[in-house]
Amino acid sequence: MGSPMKVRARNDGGTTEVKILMSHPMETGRRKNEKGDLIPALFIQQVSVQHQGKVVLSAQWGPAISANPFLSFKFRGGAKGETVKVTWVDNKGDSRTDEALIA
Amino acid sequence: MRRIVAAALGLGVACGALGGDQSASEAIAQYRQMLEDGNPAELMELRGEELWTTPRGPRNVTLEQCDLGLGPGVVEGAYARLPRYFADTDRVQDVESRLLTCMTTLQGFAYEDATRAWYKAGSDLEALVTFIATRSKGQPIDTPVKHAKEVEALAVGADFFYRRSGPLDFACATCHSQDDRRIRLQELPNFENPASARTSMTVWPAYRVSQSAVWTMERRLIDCIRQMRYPEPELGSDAIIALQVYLQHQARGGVMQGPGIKR
Amino acid sequence: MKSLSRALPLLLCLLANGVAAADALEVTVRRSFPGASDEERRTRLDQDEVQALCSKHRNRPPADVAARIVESQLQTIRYPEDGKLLGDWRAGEKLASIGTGGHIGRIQPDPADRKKGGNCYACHTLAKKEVAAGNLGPSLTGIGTVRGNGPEAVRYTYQKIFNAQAFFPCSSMPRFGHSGWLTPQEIADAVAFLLDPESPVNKD
Amino acid sequence: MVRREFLLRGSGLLAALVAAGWLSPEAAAQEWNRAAFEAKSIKEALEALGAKDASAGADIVITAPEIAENGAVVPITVASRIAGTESIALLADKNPSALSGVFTFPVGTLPEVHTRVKLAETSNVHVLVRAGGKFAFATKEIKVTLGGCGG
Repeated sequence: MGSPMKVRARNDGGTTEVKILMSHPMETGRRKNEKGDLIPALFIQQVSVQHQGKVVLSAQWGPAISANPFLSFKFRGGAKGETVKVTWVDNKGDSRTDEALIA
Repeated sequence: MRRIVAAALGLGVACGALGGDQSASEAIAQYRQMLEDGNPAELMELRGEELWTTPRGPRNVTLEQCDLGLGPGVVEGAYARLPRYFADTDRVQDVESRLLTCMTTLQGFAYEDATRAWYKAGSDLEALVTFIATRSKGQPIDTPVKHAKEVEALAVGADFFYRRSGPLDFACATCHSQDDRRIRLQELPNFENPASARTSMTVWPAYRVSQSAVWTMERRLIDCIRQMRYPEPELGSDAIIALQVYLQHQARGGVMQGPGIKR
Repeated sequence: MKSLSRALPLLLCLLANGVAAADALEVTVRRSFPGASDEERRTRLDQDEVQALCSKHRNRPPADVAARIVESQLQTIRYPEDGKLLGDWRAGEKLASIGTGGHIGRIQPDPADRKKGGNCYACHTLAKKEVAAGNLGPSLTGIGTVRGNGPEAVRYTYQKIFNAQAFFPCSSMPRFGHSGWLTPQEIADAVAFLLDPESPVNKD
Repeated sequence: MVRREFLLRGSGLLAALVAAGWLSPEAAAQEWNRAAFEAKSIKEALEALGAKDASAGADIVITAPEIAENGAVVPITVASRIAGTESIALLADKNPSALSGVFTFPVGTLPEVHTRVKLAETSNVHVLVRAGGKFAFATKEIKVTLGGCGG
């Protein structure tokens, strides 16, 4: 079970802007630890963002997305109090889902 | 297909040339500005708050009775008023040092356990300090210089700032006593100048993108000292605390901005 | 600790003048680096005379002290065995970008045999193509064009890098040769990087 | 063998997420594009994305600093003004694997995304847009500088 994300969603007239901070090391598998051993690859591969049950963004990532990833985008519609739900799944099968209410 | 890749590369060169009139400092300013939104320090803050409020350690208690200088349990504004003298330990302490006092006396942690790998990304100290510092956002830096030991720490810290040694003859002052100086493209705060000192001290702790971690001021200073090629100072040692007393004193009145984000 | 509290009245008296007792600082330094070996203390924390004087005067030494520093530091300068003060600018260019070597402690030490660089770009603009150049020291772009590469310019440049304080007492610049951080040969390479007409410092 | 195990485990997990209502079936249906993400060169990555006929497009806006203070985190905003934009992919010439990420925009989502990528060194960054089944791209060079005291 991954660490909590920070999800913010704000409606501004016709569109809702979503900002997501995820807690993840995004290890490439090419870095070495202090003993000189390779640190195994560990990175988010799939991201899905839903608004009221409907997908508003999906993404596939490789290890070249920065550690503790940040993502923002906008979708049309959305109203205060409705829910935005974010799920990620990494290459080791770990996943995390967090929600935020649209402000 | 070869044609497409070649075209892609050609266009890249053209774009690079077009944009080439942006100066290095303008480009770096844009880089920093684009990072301002979405500071991963917020994730450390969340974790720090959880660590603060969760019963832990051999005594299975929270840190909510920890006295950071403004009374047991008061976190709001405490960071902006540290380091300071604490009667129970009879010494001037910074936020890490004080947290360790609470973790050992209240929660019953062994000192070695509380400090194990404290300097690595994701440590408990990193998260707790981030949480505590965030709760001083908007508060002016106001470290007391009243108790004799606070007065002494300020003087020792100032002298340490100018003390040169080691194979490169470095002191803190070597890089931090002139305005508008840089190491490569990184601006250096001038701690002789209060305005510059405020610009720096109000944005630490800070998330360092090169480290994927929040660095506390103490972590920052210990790394400066490593770069000066000194031996490694001990966590919570008097020299590091005295130095922070001096730096906070130079920056007094600066309004804490909350954790920053840096290279 | 006890000796410190006994010294407190004296300290407070000195503090009135804005300066801590030198003892308080040295006591603090001594106990703040408990992990350091004796050799590390000797070579990295203990001060030589120049370091102590510059610290005391906060890098603004009075004239007599400054003159003393210049005189003593000129005596420290040593030259390469082959006598050539103008080396290989390409080797010098490499040294100018290397900022590693000589880090100790458990957090992020360098391997003992890691090459120590001059790290010139940390503080100086040199070749124009390197945009990530610091400004703690003056820009040296084109310095070979201005100074030429005659024997006097070469000798002065060599001496300046070997021991900057032989010319500028309490200079911020490390005494690269005096401390042994760079070898005489490496300093000659750095001189070539600065003065050789073919070096990127003097071209473009 | 390793790959097979991964796929089995991966798809099992996605199925579980769908069952739990965490992932929509449409999102789970898109399997991670291993071939594209493991491609070393831009050319191989474009091929794996089915984009080998991509052409340079003027209607793609890349906002990114020309110089990154650190290659571990390079902020980038990309916006497509091409009607019917379905997805945007980010690629970098000099990275060990060229493809960084692919963002898919259902109808109703603005074809614009801001994120942060790693650049191993100074590199051209390519933005590939898929719209109406066709591909277009734009390119920007981002310089990665050495920083700090060094080491």
